[in-house]
Amino acid sequence: MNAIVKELEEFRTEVVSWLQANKPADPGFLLPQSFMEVGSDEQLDFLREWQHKVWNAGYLGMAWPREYGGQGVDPLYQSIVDQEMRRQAVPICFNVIGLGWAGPLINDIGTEEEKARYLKGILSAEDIWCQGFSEPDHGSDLGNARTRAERDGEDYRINGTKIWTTLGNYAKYMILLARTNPEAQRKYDGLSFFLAPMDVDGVDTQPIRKLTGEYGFTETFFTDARIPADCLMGAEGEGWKIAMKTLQYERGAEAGAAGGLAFVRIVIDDLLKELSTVTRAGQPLTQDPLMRDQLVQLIMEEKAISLGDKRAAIPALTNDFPFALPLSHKLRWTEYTRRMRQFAINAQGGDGALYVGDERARGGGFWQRAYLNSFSATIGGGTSQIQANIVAEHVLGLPK
Amino acid sequence: MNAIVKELEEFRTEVVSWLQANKPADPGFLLPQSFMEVGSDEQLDFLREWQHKVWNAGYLGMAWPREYGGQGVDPLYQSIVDQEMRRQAVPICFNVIGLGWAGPLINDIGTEEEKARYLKGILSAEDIWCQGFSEPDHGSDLGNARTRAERDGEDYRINGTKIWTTLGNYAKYMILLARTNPEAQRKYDGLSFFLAPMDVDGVDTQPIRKLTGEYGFTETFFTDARIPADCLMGAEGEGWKIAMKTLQYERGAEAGAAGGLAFVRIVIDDLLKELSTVTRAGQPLTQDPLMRDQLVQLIMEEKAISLGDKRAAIPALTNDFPFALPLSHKLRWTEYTRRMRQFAINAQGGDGALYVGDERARGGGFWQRAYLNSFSATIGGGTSQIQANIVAEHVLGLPK
Amino acid sequence: MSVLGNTAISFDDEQAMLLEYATNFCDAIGVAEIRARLEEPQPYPADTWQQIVELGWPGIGLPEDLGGSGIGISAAVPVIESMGKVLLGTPLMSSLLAAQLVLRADREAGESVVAALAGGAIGTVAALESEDWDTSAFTARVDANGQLSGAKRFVANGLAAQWIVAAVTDEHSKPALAVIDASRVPATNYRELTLIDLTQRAVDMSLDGLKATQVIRGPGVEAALRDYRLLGALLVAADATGAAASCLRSVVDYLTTRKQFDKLIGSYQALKHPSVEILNQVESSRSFIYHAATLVGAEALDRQAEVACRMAKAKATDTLAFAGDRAVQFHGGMGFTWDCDAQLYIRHAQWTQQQFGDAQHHRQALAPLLLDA
Amino acid sequence: MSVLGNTAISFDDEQAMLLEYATNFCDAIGVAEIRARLEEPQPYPADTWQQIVELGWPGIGLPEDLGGSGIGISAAVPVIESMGKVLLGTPLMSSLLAAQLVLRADREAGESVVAALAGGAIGTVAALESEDWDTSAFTARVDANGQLSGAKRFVANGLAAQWIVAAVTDEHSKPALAVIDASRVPATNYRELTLIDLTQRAVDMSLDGLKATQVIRGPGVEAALRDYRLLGALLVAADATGAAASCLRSVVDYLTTRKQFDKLIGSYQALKHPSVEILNQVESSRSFIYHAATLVGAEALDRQAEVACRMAKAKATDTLAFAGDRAVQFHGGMGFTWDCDAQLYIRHAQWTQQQFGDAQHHRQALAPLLLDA
Repeated sequence: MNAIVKELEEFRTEVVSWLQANKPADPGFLLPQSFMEVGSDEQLDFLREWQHKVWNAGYLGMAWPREYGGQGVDPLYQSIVDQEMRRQAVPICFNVIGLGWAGPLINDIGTEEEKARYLKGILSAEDIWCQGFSEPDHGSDLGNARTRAERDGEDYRINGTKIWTTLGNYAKYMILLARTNPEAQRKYDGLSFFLAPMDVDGVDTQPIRKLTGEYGFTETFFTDARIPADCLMGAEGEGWKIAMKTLQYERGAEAGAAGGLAFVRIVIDDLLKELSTVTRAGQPLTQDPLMRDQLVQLIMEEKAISLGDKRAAIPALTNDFPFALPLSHKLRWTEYTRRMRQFAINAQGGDGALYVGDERARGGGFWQRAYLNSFSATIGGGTSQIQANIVAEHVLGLPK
Repeated sequence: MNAIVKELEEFRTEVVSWLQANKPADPGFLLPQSFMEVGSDEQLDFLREWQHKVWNAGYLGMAWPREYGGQGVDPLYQSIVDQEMRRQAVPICFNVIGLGWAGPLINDIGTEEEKARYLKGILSAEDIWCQGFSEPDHGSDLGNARTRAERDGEDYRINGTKIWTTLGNYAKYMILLARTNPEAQRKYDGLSFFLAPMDVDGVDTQPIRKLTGEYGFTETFFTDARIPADCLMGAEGEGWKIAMKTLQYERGAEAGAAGGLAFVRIVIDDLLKELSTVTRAGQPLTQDPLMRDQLVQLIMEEKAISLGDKRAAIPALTNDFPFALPLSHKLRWTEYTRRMRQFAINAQGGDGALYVGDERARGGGFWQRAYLNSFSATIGGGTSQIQANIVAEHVLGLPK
Repeated sequence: MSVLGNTAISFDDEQAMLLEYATNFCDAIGVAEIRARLEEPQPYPADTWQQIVELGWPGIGLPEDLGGSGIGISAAVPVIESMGKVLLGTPLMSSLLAAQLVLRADREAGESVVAALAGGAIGTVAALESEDWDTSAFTARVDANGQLSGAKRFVANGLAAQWIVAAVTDEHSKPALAVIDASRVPATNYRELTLIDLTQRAVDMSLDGLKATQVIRGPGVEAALRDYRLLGALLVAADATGAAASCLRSVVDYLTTRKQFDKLIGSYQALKHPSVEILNQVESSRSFIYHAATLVGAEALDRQAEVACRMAKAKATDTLAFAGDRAVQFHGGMGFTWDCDAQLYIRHAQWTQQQFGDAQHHRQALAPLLLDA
Repeated sequence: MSVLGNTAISFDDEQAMLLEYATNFCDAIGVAEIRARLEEPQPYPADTWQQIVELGWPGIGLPEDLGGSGIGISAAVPVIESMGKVLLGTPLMSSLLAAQLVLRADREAGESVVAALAGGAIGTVAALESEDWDTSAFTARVDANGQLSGAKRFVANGLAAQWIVAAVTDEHSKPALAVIDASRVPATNYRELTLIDLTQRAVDMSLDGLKATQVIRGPGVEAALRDYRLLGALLVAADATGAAASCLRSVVDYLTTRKQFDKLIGSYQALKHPSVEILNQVESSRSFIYHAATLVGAEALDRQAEVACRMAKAKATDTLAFAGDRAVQFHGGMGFTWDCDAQLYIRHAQWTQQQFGDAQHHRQALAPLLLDA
């Protein structure tokens, strides 16, 4: 074993020990499985404390520069931490828009001053960030954003409404896509990108109650809100380009993100564990031939996605339909997830009618809530219908 | 029991006896299940003889006037015959375009001369009819038909190509939709309807081989073919209206059709019978829990369609989504049929790989051929995709 | 004989009038009224039950001499379907089923409770003891003195019910029905459930320390329990069919008003064709429930009626599950919110699936009826 | 440990070169050449087999000292997948499987037939005796003198084969392999099958009166038959994956050229989205076959390899069945004709489904492996 491999192995051991020693006890309320599910102050406080602890231990933003709160080491270290956080099933690092969108962007194209001002607060969870891209009337149609940003002396004056602002009621900053030039020939060229403070006059957030009954998003109203002109990232008109750039960080620490566990993956093993105690017709459910067949199908579907992730890294096995695997991943995973969770409710028999809050609900109503929440992924970030269009057009070359 | 009911009962008994006494013996080759499947001379000769026999016995065109070969009785009698022909599983009355399209149309709006010229030959199977609506480049888009009919003295001169001409190579007459006025403002207004003879110069038919390997359709080429001007039905420009009118006769004898069994319905009972001798994992296939569940689902699907046909006649139970049942019937039945037949192949195990012509193929390869033929119904007469549009727009009021 | 068996549907003018009346009655309440009460103790307007009693609906399927309406239990199908359309979670279904259970088990012995239910007392049945729908032997017990023990789960309208009919095993190890006067049940015997479907109410319930007002025993009990389960399946199917039809309406309304990329989203086949699929499934469900309604009567349900009830349940709740799921998806971001009605349907779908067994449960019961005949 | 188990895929440069070579080799033949031979005795060009022999492909998975290529049997996956793309129904698959069966049963005893197959003699296996894939006890028999009796069904390339390896029961009621020299089999022992898939050839075959050139017995036979079935499932899955990918190409070609109502039909979501579904299924199938290829080697297949082979078969042939069915439908009237390639795919789908068990068969075998561990 060469020295680097050995060092990484040792590092992994150290991380596992730390996580095992520091994994928080069950707080007695259901924890969010993603940053979009933070619906109460107690959840927020819990997650803020956890992220701060992870960062304090040196396990967050490891590849970011030391002077801005990082460790200045190779992103491989962060990837190891992220893997182990998933494996040890610790809570999420919830400041996702900061860690995975705004932070890496600032690291990439921000000024020194911006780096100094924003990065450490992102990692420590002191400064919560949110995203202002979607608008009420143009859900899937980002390029049509209508929120206006008008230059007025040393400020921009913002007017308009953003929706699906995750953590909007807790956030200090927003990455904001707004229209500076309504006359631009191509609608995309009229957009600009801002690092906007939320604590200015004229910014109001209205919590949105989700179909789960919980909160987690806001609608954000801008009414002549004034933000300093230096909040502009890049130049006017570059908003679309920069917004698209933020998407690349999704691929994790090695693409520039700070790292941290962004969401809890719910996998088939979780389902099998849950169903191991369910009976059907007096027998263990997992002995029912029809249930077995459905479980085998779900296992195969999840395994196919996992295998696809591996195969995607082998050029000789992906040149048949290039980009099919990465471009279809969201569609496949989110649709699989939705169906798996729906099945999980049904398979519970009578217990499937219970919900979060019932003391006898299996897993505290975990699957019921997870099914309802699954639509955030089949709708958000481009609905499954739009994802299918993207695959059809970009992989198969079918016409628009 | 009142007198009419009693008479009808007696008539039914008489029909059943006749059918049982006269049902032809198995000819040793697979018989067509619909008129679109007549692919060989031996099949044609067989079916022609059978139809002639049925007509001779007074069981075809019963509601048509006596002077034109009918019996002049209430259509109820014909409906009874049709029901019993299906029940007794006798061969089809294959001259379907004559019996169900051209004939009733001529009866409805034809002149006395036309009735005298055409009707009897339709019933006796002496004159075979075909339909010339579809064209190669506008399969689903009938209104765009390009075949030209130009008035030239006492004739029309026809130029163009029709496709999917069932029995085209055997037919004496075609009901033809052709464009008399290419300048009409609405494309539909430029179409006219003809009862066109096939045995004139300039009409050529080219057999089309189906995916089953058999024949049954032709492509029909018109090259300066001249047909007498009195072949025009109605007036010039009324072609679309008349073509639409022909569709109403589909509802059977009571809507004006001559009657007769137009196609063999393949139903779930046929499948259950076939599968009763198949083994899977050493057990009867019908004892396999997964197969049982799939069979139950198919039975339910077929039963739902049957029940829907009954419910469609009860206004109080259909005013919720008016016309949902009749407008969706084709889509539902043909798609069900396709899946049921596909299942039938699979369920046969190794035998599913055999085909018509193999002496050990189950039912002579019946199911394999039936599956491949099922696409004539999911594609022809408006593809399933177009049928779904029709239901969406006309029942649910969704936009085009 | 075809495996499809009986395919009759009959629906006379009287039933048509009842359907029309029930539709209008429920429409006048409307989904918005229900939505306003999701987190209230009672999920329907205060005066609704009294109106239902005045309409005589609790007497459906009960003999006139016991205060019943004299019309058959099949009349419950149009009424419950109409209620399903507005997600009206009144105790009518549980009351009707409690009365049918007692009536079919032993008409004579059950007279007084049937009469009370026919007159508008709220009733329910306590049958399940676990998440498994199939348990046919009850661990809950009644002794020779009517003293009860054990526990029951998923008792619909448990808190509202005045009469609870519990299925138990008696001192001879035979199934029996314990009729419990709720006014004598301590509050601590109930545990109200938190349901995914807020239009419904249910409890888990301990029978320990309770005494039955009356115990119905005898050979009729087992057959009555079977009929109860089948009629329960049918009525839930009717409810789900109504809900699925409304759910489809809400989807269609959205698809014909919402624009995206400058087009009404209803013009996209990706939304249009699945909407047609929902419609086709609703139509199938509706055919099944009215077919089953044609076959159920006062007598013990025969094989054809059993097939019909099970098919109705197997189809209708899957239909609502599909419709609710697609309704959330097709409403896009809006569908993900509490304020969109899609959440009501997707949640109600989970409830109806779990009542009286899901689609697979019934298909498994149908297999021998259809394939081993 | 996750129920997903091993999820490795490895593919080295040598394999990549083989895949590229095989793809080019098959593309150079093309579907049109196959179509022209559907009704000929041999469904592939006259010189193709000789070229395959020269490339050494019949030696894949066989030891070098027996004339084999020295590369593992997993290399058959890219080759067979490439052949599947153009529906090239050569005897390569049946030859490879016959050699694997003999080699795994008893290398020493099987040396001469393995060497013959490695050198390009055409081989096949006669295992099935009915439509049921599951029969593991053979009614066909061999006696102590090598005299055979009984009958076999669905023997791939039976007429072309020079060596037929028949799975039989020996005089001690143990499974054995009878190696049959086809040059000594009377023509009347074969009955050529009329297959739905005209790119393939197969026979039913009587063993009566035949004498085995050699009988392989012993403990290795049963395990070898198991590996033969699993490797067979994998290779058919590879074939089906290639065919499904080509089928999708043909659909895409049509959707990007055919207009209806003045629009390219590929712009309709009703055709677009199911095409994406085909793609996703093809991608899954491909992941499964190369995962299985990663796990199969010269040793007896272990549990993870068994899971991988069965998943590959369960997915890939359903994928082709779906792709073929949609290809006919999406080609509209054209798809209903003999001249449209869609018929080739939909027919090949029925063949691949029936080889080595369909999806349900394999899922049923997977259930205990995955759920009862």
